[in-house]
Amino acid sequence: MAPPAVPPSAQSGQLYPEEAGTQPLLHRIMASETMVAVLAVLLSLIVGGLLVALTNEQVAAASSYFFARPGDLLGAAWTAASEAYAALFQGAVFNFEGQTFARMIYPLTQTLTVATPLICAGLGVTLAFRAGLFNIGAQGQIIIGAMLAAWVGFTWQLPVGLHLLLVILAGLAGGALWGSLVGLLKARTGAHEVIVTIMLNYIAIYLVGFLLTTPGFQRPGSSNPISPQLGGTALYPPLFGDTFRLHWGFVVAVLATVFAWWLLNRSTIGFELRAVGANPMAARTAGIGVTKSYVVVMVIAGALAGLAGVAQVAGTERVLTAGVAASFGFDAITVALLGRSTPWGTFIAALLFGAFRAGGVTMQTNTGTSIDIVLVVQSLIVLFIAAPPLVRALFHLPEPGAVSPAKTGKSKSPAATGGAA
Amino acid sequence: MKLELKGITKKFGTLVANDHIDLMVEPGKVHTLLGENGAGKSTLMNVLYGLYQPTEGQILVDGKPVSFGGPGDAMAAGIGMVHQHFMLVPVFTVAENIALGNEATKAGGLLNLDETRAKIRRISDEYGFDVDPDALVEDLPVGVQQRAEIIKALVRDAEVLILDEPTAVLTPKETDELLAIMRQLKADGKAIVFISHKLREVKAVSDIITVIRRGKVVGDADPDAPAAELASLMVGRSVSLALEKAPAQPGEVTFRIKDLTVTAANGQRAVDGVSLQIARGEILAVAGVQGNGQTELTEAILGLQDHVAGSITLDGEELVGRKVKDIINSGVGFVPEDRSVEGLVGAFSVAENLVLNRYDQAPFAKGLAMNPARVAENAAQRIAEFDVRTQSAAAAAGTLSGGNQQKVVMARELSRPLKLFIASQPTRGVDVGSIEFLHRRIVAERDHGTPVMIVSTELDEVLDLADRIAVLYRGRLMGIVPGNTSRDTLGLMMAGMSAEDAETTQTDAAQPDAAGTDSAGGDK
Amino acid sequence: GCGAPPAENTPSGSAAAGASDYLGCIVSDQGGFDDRSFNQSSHEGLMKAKQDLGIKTKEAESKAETDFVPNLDSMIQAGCDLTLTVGFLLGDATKDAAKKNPDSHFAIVDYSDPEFTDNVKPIVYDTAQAAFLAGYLAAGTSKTGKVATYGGAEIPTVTIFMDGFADGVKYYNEKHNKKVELLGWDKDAQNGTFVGNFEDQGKGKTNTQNFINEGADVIMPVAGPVGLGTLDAVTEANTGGKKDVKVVWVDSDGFETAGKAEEYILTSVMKLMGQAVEDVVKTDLAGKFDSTPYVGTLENGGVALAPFHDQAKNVPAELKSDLDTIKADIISGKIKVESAASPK
Amino acid sequence: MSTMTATVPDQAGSMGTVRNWKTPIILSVLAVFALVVFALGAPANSVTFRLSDPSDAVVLTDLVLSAPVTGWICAVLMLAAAVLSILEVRAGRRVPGWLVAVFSVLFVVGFLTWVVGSARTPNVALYGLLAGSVTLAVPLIFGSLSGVLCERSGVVNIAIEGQLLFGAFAAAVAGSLSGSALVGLLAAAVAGVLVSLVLAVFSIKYIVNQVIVGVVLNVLVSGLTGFLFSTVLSADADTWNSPPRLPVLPIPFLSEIPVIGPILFRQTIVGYLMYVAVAVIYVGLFYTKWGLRTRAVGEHPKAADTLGVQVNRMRFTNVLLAGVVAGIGGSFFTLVSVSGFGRDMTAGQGYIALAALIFGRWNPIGAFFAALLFGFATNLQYVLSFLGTPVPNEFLAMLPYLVTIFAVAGLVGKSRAPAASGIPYIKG
Ligand SMILES: Nc1ncnc2c1ncn2[C@@H]1O[C@H](COP(=O)(O)OP(=O)(O)OP(=O)(O)O)[C@@H](O)[C@H]1O
Ligand SMILES: Nc1ncnc2c1ncn2[C@@H]1O[C@H](COP(=O)(O)OP(=O)(O)OP(=O)(O)O)[C@@H](O)[C@H]1O
Ligand SMILES: [Mg+2]
Ligand SMILES: [Mg+2]
Repeated sequence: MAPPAVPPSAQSGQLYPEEAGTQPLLHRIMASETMVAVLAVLLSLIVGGLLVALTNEQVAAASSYFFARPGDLLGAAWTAASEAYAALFQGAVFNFEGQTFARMIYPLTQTLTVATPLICAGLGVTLAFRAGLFNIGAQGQIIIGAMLAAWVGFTWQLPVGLHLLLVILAGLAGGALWGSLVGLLKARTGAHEVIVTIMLNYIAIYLVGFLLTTPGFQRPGSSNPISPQLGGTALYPPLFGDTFRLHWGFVVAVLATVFAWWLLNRSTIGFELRAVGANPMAARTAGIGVTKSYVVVMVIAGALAGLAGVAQVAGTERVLTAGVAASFGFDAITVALLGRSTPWGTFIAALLFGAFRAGGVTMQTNTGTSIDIVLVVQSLIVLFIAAPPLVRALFHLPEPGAVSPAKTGKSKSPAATGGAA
Repeated sequence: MKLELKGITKKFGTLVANDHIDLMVEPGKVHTLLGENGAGKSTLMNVLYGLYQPTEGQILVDGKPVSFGGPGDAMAAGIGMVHQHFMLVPVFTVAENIALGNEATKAGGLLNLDETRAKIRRISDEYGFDVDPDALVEDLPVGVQQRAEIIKALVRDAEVLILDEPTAVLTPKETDELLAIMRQLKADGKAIVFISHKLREVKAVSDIITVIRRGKVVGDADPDAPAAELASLMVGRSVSLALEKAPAQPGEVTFRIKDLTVTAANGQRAVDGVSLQIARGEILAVAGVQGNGQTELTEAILGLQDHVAGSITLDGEELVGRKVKDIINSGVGFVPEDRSVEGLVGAFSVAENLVLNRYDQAPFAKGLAMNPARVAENAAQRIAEFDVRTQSAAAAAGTLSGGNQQKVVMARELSRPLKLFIASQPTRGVDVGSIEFLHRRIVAERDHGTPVMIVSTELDEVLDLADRIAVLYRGRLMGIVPGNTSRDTLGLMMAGMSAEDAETTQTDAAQPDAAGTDSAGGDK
Repeated sequence: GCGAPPAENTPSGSAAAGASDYLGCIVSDQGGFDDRSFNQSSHEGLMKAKQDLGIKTKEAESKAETDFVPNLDSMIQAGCDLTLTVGFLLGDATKDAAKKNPDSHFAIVDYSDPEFTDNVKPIVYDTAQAAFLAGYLAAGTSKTGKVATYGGAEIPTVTIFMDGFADGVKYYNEKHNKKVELLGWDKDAQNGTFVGNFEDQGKGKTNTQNFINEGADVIMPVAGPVGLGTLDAVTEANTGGKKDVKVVWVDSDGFETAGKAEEYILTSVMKLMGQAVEDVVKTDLAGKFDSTPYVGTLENGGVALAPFHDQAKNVPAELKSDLDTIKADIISGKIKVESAASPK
Repeated sequence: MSTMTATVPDQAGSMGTVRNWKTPIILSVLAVFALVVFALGAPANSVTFRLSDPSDAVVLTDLVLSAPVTGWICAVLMLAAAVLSILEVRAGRRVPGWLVAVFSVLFVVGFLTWVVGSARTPNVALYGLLAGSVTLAVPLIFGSLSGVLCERSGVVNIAIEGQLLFGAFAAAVAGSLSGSALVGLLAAAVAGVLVSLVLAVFSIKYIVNQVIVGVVLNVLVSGLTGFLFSTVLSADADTWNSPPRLPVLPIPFLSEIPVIGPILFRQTIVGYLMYVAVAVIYVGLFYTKWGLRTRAVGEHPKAADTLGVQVNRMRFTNVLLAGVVAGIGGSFFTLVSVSGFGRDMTAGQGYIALAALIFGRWNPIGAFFAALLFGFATNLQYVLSFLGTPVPNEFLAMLPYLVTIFAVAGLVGKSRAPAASGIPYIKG
């Protein structure tokens, strides 16, 4: 488990910018990264569609008389897959059956709502990646952040504005606390962050489970492990009125992305942690505190994950339960990877995943297609995008430039040079 | 066995590393390849050894064309290679390393290391190697590691032995021993391909010299030709092999090390009771074979070592116990010995690397915010000043050639006011032209009144630059001698003799073995 | 068979014969409709209503708590007449949806809340009553003098089983002056053994083995499918006649639904959710929806002890008659079964 | 002039300190804790450890210990061990492994006696506690062996979870369809290999970051099996999801040995395979040609390449082999542990296996014991929960995770991965 999980592409600049200019436009488009990304998504959707079709009952029925009327089978397969995806789109972007304009764009706001915690937690994972730490612990950090934020939210009575501010701060602090444990253990004892984060996830779940059975957290009059609802002053106001669930947490997530971008690319702290992630030995020699950076980045990463927890308790769910983090902490890892460990990449990846998640719910209710297919499609997208040569080979696309694969993948990537774990 | 290369061409993308090279290697001869850095010597040898597939051309063994799919084929054909960078698994024993790829097995597929041990002993006895088959490679001094490499080739019955810069890591004495071994191998009828930049050795051992420049063979040279002639053949222009520098004008002593002891990670004393001082306007060169405490000494000064006893003062201020950042900010310039591991962040742009230890100071940053414009400005200046060859200031430093990477590090450290300048291997991997330039910059820094400490394993460099020379052996100071001390005396000191003894016995060849240094402490 | 129901959203096909275009909908919690527990029973109830009454249905499985509101929303968008939700976790979402949509009807299983508007009908169960009987039975049939129970999670709908079970054992001890011991749940301290989820059957198995090692020979898992692990452990222990361990199943009649090890199922503590759900649909269809909570009790048959099936031979007649008496006493209020988790 | 270092690839790793006070400090803290809690805080009663079931062929008498006496003995010995470790470090030596091992055993004994002694019923079936620990550890052990095989050859395997899950799924489906548990076992191995194949192709051929592939594979397998579970398996569980079980094959006589008999000799074929796998992989790695090459490829692939070892082929086969191992481990869930597949039924055990692998220092035997420790902590938690301890259930449930953190932070610390693990090998 040596390498920090920095995808090589995250750090290296454009090595061969001049080469692009010499090629015909069509060639450039076909060879571009965007094209690969588009095709990767397409390919994943096709595979997912096949799965949907294969397991569809009508298709199964039609397959029994395939040789008699092959058209039926193909028709049924097409119908199954296309209906599922239409529902997915309808649930994620635009509902063309909606009666009012609000209903029509409701899906898009849902996507943004679901994306909000993904963005925040994804940023946390991204930052840690960039410092060479593989943070599997966003889940636990979200939980602890949500826990503290919720507590401040339902226990204290404070004026509008101040209350929400304190809720947010509590969430940041909770996540930061949980993250800092990882950083401290890694810095002080060299304990492997992968182990520590996995273990802290479990501990967080049990901790919140325990607290929800204690008077301080449990809803009065209830013996269910659920907290009181957060008071109105503690909540993110809705962004577009009560019709939509989208709340100001999304704006906070956008700000968090800007902040993460600035931190990483424009601040001295970012410089330090990128240096530590890319080459800890050189960072140390340059006077950068490597262990300190581990702690700092885990505090920030945890705080960002905690912000995701805030989005949950003060925005979407408005209550604390043991399942408040859903699987955002784990999805955040995939989001960060898909976003190539850059803040805006993570942002976009989170929007995509949010769309899948939001659309998946509609797809399931409308067409009965299990939402698990979304996981399949998502993971295939990440895989294909990570392996451009495979996509190019499948679609017979030209290679970009005249660069041999051996050179593009040369071990000068940070994954190889910064491999001290 | 006769080996012939015909029209070998090897391209990396658009870079032509070898351009239609012809070469003939005959048994009982030492065939030397000469060429500057990046001329394509190692590439050619890697082609010959089956590691790279040639883009064009043919390899003939005893007149028959062969094609090597991998090193396995080359070894089967009787070719052995000792690589420029050792190819030993550090956590394996010598025996395991030698068995690898050529394993003897017992019933059930179990390894039979005894057989390998026996072979190692046999070859050790034959050639006078002193190698313990059961020692862990990472615990061995480089000299011994190298012998293990040679055994590796011999165990496989190599008839052609390729030695790619084998002497770079050896003491003069070890080098002599190696040359003796080469002669013995030659006498046994083996063909040897020898690569080295050290003209003295080349002249001493070669039967044939082929000069390669920019991937092409430019001709053969006579081993008896003067060194300067060989050098100009290599570079393609006349080079001055000596640095012109004015005598030092030492000022007050501002840098003092007293009773410094550094304990390394493995618990050994890497630096053992070293005391020295450097005056302003003076260059002290620290000589010694790699792994004798130089790394720890310089790292201790910069605060990179954790277990340091004794005192290091700069302008009267104690450095021991302070943070690296403090020490850097107090005016210590530091060029680490391995630029790509410690000096640069390969994934960072050249511009970022040029501020790697000043990113948080004015004018590059204000508070937490960095100023990219200033960083870029600084980069443009430094790149021009130090003639760094790069596509742009935004290019990743890792894509630069080794020499240019070195220039980036030197440019960073030399472009701010210094109170002490420490450079380890300042010109390692740098071509002759750039060496001249960097040396002049170092001397200029001295003349500017900065105490300078140069650590180099290259005696030529030490002799070129030093006003005084300190020799380290196993962490202890063997003595500090004048800058014009003879090569032989230095060689003896590097092998563990005190300065006085070395002076008196420098002509005596029969010295106790000097190979026993410890490298484990040095691999930081 | 409920994972992938035939798509119902293609009205072009001739709709099933039925007088009504009444739309009955259901939203599960994370357990999903195949949880062999309350989601499944509720779902089956709705399916039964569909079959018997010819209504249309729509369903949504939640994979995470974040799905609750979107799922409920899509039900409201679909124009459901009655939306059934399952479990306390959906309580807040149901409450809000009901508030915002006063014209739609809602029902929620296993949860009730004083703040519910009057278009929500809670369906809750005083399971402790039936569990009391099971505890008494378990104590009466135990040969080792040790019985055990464990839960999936420490939530009222689980602990209510354990409380009733504990009281039943205690009642048996008092009545017969015995000292049958209950492992896994301390009613007074409200502390016991929980596997922490409703999925990990392996944990259920290991826990059961631990109980058997400690000598327990009647075990009641209150953990949905995790209980299947108990059946596996019991089967292994009993194979070869080394032990004689029995299981008390919960929710449904395990003899019919567990699908294995039926012969070791002593009885089951049943919550007849399917029936209740169907009844709620029926009354709503008849236009008589009311929001008074439905509380399943021994009296109204909402909770019950399942038949002994294969194990009938191991239950002495005297014990059987005891159980009848106790049941009558509970119904009459002569025996009070109390649990902190009982619906109020 | 030219490069002079003998570049050792693990250079980047060594930033350690000379006198490592960490272990002595942790030992001292724990010893003092033991003194206060196990000795001073010991319950006055005695504790009974039952060594055999009354129905066993050989019945051992119960082990009855006095809680205070045991507590004191353990605490004093632990203090002695802590002092010894301080002396060792002061003398510039490392704390010997055996000392830590002895200390750990003492701690566990002391803790067990204290905790059981404080319970409502101070009486526990030790044999069951141990046997259950092994059962819980079986999939972890297979999983971490899979990790060992991959990482030793230089490929990081985060996909253990996916391998286990897919193995479990395939075993259930193939077992159900064929009606044969052995076919299920075989299918599990194939399924594990399939996951491995994707890992290998993407990370070795297409040089995709190995961590990415691993993480994504886990999601993929979870989604795929979840999807098929809800669309196919639940729709007709009798056909698709009612696999036969692997029978327990007790070895006559040996299986009757108290305590260790059931652990070692009353297992299913998967249980026996586990012991075989640990032994074979250990011997294979350290005493065979294959192992030498595997380790070389994981430490210094270029060196191996120069000696004619086909680095990427070696890695490929190892990753596939790891798939077989993890796949078989996955079958434990559906053919042994419980009968039938459930959504995400591996419940993160693949990640725990990863932890065990690191904790076990990339050594098959180390991983084996690390997994056992985890299984023990888990089972202890179960047992304690019904013996009636005052500690809330949730805190008991944290026990295995806390133990792991303590172990990793305190006793293992910076462990050294195979130097080339995670770094793709690209030939020139
Ligand atoms: N794998 C590779 N990919 C791309 N370029 C390479 C590769 N290996 C070598 N080169 C380039 O080929 C040229 C020849 O390199 P080579 O290592 O053969 O030089 P050399 O003569 O051995 O130099 P030195 O004296 O520094 O060892 C250099 O420009 C080098 O950068
Ligand atoms: N990964 C890479 N990507 C792009 N270009 C590369 C890469 N590696 C090497 N190069 C280019 O190959 C050339 C030679 O690099 P190398 O480091 O081998 O130089 P060199 O010949 O040893 O130089 P010097 O003599 O300065 O040491 C340089 O121009 C460098 O930019
Ligand atoms: Mg070079
Ligand atoms: Mg070379």
